[in-house]
Amino acid sequence: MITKVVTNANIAVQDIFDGATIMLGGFGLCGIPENSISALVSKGVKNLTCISNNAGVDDFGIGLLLQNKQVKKMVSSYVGENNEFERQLLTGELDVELIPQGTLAERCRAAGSGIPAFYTPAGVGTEISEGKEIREFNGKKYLLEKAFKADFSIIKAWKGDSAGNLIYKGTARNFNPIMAAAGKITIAEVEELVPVGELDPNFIHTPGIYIQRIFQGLNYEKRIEQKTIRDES
Amino acid sequence: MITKVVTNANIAVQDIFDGATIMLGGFGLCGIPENSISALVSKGVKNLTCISNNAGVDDFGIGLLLQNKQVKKMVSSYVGENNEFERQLLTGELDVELIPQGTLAERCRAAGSGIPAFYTPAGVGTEISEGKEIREFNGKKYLLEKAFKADFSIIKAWKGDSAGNLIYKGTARNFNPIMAAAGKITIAEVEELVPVGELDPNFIHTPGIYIQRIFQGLNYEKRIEQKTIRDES
Amino acid sequence: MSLNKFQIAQRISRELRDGDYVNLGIGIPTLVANYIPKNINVVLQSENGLLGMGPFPKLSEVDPDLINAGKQTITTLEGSVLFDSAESFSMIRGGHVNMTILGAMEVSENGDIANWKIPGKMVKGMGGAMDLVSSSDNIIVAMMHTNKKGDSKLLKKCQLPITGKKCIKKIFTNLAVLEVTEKGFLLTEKAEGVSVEEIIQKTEGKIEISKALKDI
Amino acid sequence: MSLNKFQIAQRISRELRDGDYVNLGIGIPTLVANYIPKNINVVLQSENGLLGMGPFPKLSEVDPDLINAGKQTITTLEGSVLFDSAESFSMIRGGHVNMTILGAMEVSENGDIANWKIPGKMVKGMGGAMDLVSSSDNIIVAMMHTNKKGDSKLLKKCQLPITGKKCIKKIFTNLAVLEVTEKGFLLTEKAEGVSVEEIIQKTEGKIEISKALKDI
Repeated sequence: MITKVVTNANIAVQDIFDGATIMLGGFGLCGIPENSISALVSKGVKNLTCISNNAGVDDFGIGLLLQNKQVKKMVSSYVGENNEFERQLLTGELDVELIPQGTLAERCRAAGSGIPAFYTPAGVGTEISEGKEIREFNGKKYLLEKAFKADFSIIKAWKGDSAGNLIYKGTARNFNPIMAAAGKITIAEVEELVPVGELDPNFIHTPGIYIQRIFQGLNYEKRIEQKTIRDES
Repeated sequence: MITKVVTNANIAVQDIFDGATIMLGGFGLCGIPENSISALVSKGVKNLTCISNNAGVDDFGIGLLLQNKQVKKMVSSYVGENNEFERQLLTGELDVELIPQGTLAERCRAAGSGIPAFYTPAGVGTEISEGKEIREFNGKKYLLEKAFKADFSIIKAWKGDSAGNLIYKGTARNFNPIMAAAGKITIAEVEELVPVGELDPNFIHTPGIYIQRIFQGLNYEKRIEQKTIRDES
Repeated sequence: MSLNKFQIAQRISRELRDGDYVNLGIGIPTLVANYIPKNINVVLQSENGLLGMGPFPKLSEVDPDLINAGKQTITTLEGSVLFDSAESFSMIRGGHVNMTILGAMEVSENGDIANWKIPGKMVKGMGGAMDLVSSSDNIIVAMMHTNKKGDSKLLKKCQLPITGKKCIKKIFTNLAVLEVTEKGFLLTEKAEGVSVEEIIQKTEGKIEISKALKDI
Repeated sequence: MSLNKFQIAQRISRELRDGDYVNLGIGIPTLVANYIPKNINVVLQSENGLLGMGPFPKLSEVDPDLINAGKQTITTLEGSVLFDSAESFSMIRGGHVNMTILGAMEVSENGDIANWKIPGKMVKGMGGAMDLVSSSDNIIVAMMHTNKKGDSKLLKKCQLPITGKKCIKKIFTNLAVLEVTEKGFLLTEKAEGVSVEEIIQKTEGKIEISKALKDI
C-alpha cells in the first residue's frame, strides 16, 4: 500500500524544482519547517517563489534560502529584520509582494478550499487596491482577492501520524494548517511521528487528506526572536 | 463583570423577536440545540426565518417549530422526511430556499469571517445559478454567493466554559462552529458547563469570542434517525 | 444477465485506487464500501464531518453523536478525523476528496447529471450533491440503466432539473460500463449475456461501442 | 505637561469596557495591557493565533512555540484559545475583535491612517494592520502628537501611503485626546498644563474644540 511516510527531509523535497512556488508555514521563526528548509538549501533549487508570512532572519528560516540566493520572489505580510533580504531587494535581485496578513491567510485558505476568489475589506483605498476590482456590499467597499496557487506546501507540526493527521502546539500553528490544504503536494515535518490511532479523531488540527508526505524532523532549534521574560518573583 | 452564562434556555432566547433570522446548528437530528428549540416553542415567537441544514422530523428538532407554525421560511440543503413541512410547503404557508450544502456551510463561514461574498463552483449551470453572477477563473465557471446575515445563532456543543469556549463530540460538530461565528448574538447550549481553565487551549473547537450566551442544557434526548447496527459477533 | 445492485457495487470497487479519498452517495454507492479490496487503503469521507468512516456500530457501540451523511449510526476507525461542515466542503470543493460515487435519475451524453429534483413532487433538496459533482475530477454514477417504466436513464439531454453540467466521467449500470466522451457514451464493458443491441436499445443518448469492449 | 507613553497607555485603558476583545499593536498600545482595570474582563487577541494573551513568561516558562504577533515570548491564561491564522483574521474581519489600538505615523482629519510605509525606506510590510483598520468599528490610535522633527502627525491629508481610509475614531497623543468627526478633529481632552493654543498649533488638520473640553 502507498505510504505517506518518507525517511527524511531530503527525500521529502526531492522533486521540488527550479522555479517552483512553495508555501512555507510559520510566523516569524515560530512553527517553521526547519528540516525541510535545510534540505532545500542542500539541494540548491533555484528561482523559488516563496509564500510565507515572514522571511526569516539572516541566518535562520527562509533567511537561509535568501543567503543562498535561491529565492526569486517573496510573498509575505511582514519581512522584518533581515539584512540580506534588504540588500537583495535594493539591488533588484529579489522581488517582493507584500500582502495584508489576513488576506494572505484567506488566500491560502481559499486555495485549499476550492474557492477561487473572495472579497475582503483589507486594503481598500490603499495602494494595495490598485488594479484590483473594488465592489460594494451592504454599503461597504471590498477588494476581490484570488486564491493562491502553490506547487508545494511545506509545513511543520508537533505530532503527526502516518495517515498525515496533524496537531500543532501553541502559536506554532499559525499558517501551517491553511497552507497544508493549499499545496498541490504538501510535505509535513513533525517533531514526533506516531502510529495511526494514537491521535484523538476529535482533536486533530489538520486532517491527513491534505498531506502527501510526512516525516519526523531532527534537532529542532526553535530559535526565539525576542525572549521577553518577567521576574521569577 | 459581565458573564456570558445564563441559567436556562428560556432566558437565553428571551429577546428573539418575531420575524428574526436564526441559524440553528445540527445535521439531521445530530448536534441540534434541543433545549433552545423547546424554549422557542414555549415562547411562541413567530415568522422566523431558519437557516439550518435540515428541518428536523415531524415531532423533533425544527419540526417542533413547524408544527407550531412559527417558521415563515426555511433555508436548508435537505429537508428530509417531514409531513407537516410538506403540507405547509404545498399550501404555501412555508417558504423554502434550498442551497447546496457546501454553499450553505461557506455562506455561514463567510458571515462570521467578514467575507461578504465568494465564488463557488456548486450549482453552475443548474437552476441554482439563475439570477446569480457567473464568473470564470482559470477556465472554470463559478457562482458568486453572499454571506448570510443572522440575528441569532443557536448552537449545541458537548462541553463549554464560562468564557464561551466550546468543544463538540463526534459528528455533532457539523454546522455548529461556523454558525457560532455568524450570528449577531450567538447562544450556545452545552451538555456540560465547565469552569474556565478546564478546556485545553490547544484543543478548543470554537473560541469564546464568538459566543454571547451559554447555558447547560437538560435532558438531552439525542434522537437517532436511523439506528443501523451490525452483528455483535 | 444483468447485474444486481451488489454486483454493480462490486464492479465499481475495482475503480478504487490505493490512497483514494472517496465520498459515497446514498443507495448503490454505499454498498461499494463492502467491496474495497483488502490490499489497498481507501478512506471514506462523509460530508457531515468525518474522514475514515467505519462500519455500522455493534448495538453496544451506538452513539447518537456519530452518524453519516445518510443519518445512519456509524463508527470511526484508527486514523479517523472529525471536523465541521465548512472544512468538509473545503475537502470536497478543493478536490482533496478525489473520487465521488453517486446515484442518478438521469445522465446525458455530455455528462450532465440529474439526481435531486422531480418537478411536481416534493423536493427534498440537493444536500451536498451539487458541491460534489462540481468539484471532483472523478465522478462516477451508479444506477440502473432504465427507470421503473423501462425508459432509458442515459439520455441525449436530461429532462429533469440537472445537478451538475458535464461532470460525469463514467457510468456503471446493471447492463454496462460506459464512459462519457466528446462523442457521447462509449460502451466499454457489458454484463455477461447481455447483448450490445439491448444496451443500444436502452440507451437514448448517442452511444459508441469500444473496440476493446469486454464483459464485466 | 505633556504625557509620557505610559500615561498615554493609562489614559487609553479607560476606554476599555467589560467584555471587550482587544488587539494591541506594537509600541504604546502594548503598554495598555499593564493598565487594564481590575474590575473588568478584557481579552487580548494576538493575530498570530491566540486569544487570551497573558504576561511575559518567567524564565523557566519560556516556550519558543508561544509568541505574540510582536514575536515576543508570552504565556496563556485560563480560558485562552489557540488557533490558526485564517481563524484569527475571521475574528478580526468579522468584527468579533471589537477594539483595535494601533500606533500611527500620520492620521488625517477624515480618519485615514498611515503606519506601514515610508517611501525611500526599506518597507517591512503591513502585517495585519490593513485587516485590523478595515474591520473593527472601534479603532484607536496611540501616538505622539508630532514627529521627531516637531511636525504635526494630525494632518489635513496623509502624506505617507495610507493603511486604511476613514477608519480612525479616536486619537490619544502626549498632548490630547481627539475624536474624528465629520468636521475634522475634535479636541475633547488635553494634558494638564498644556494650552489649547499649543495643541492647535501642533495640529495641521482642521480642529474644533469641544465645549466639554477637560483635562485628561
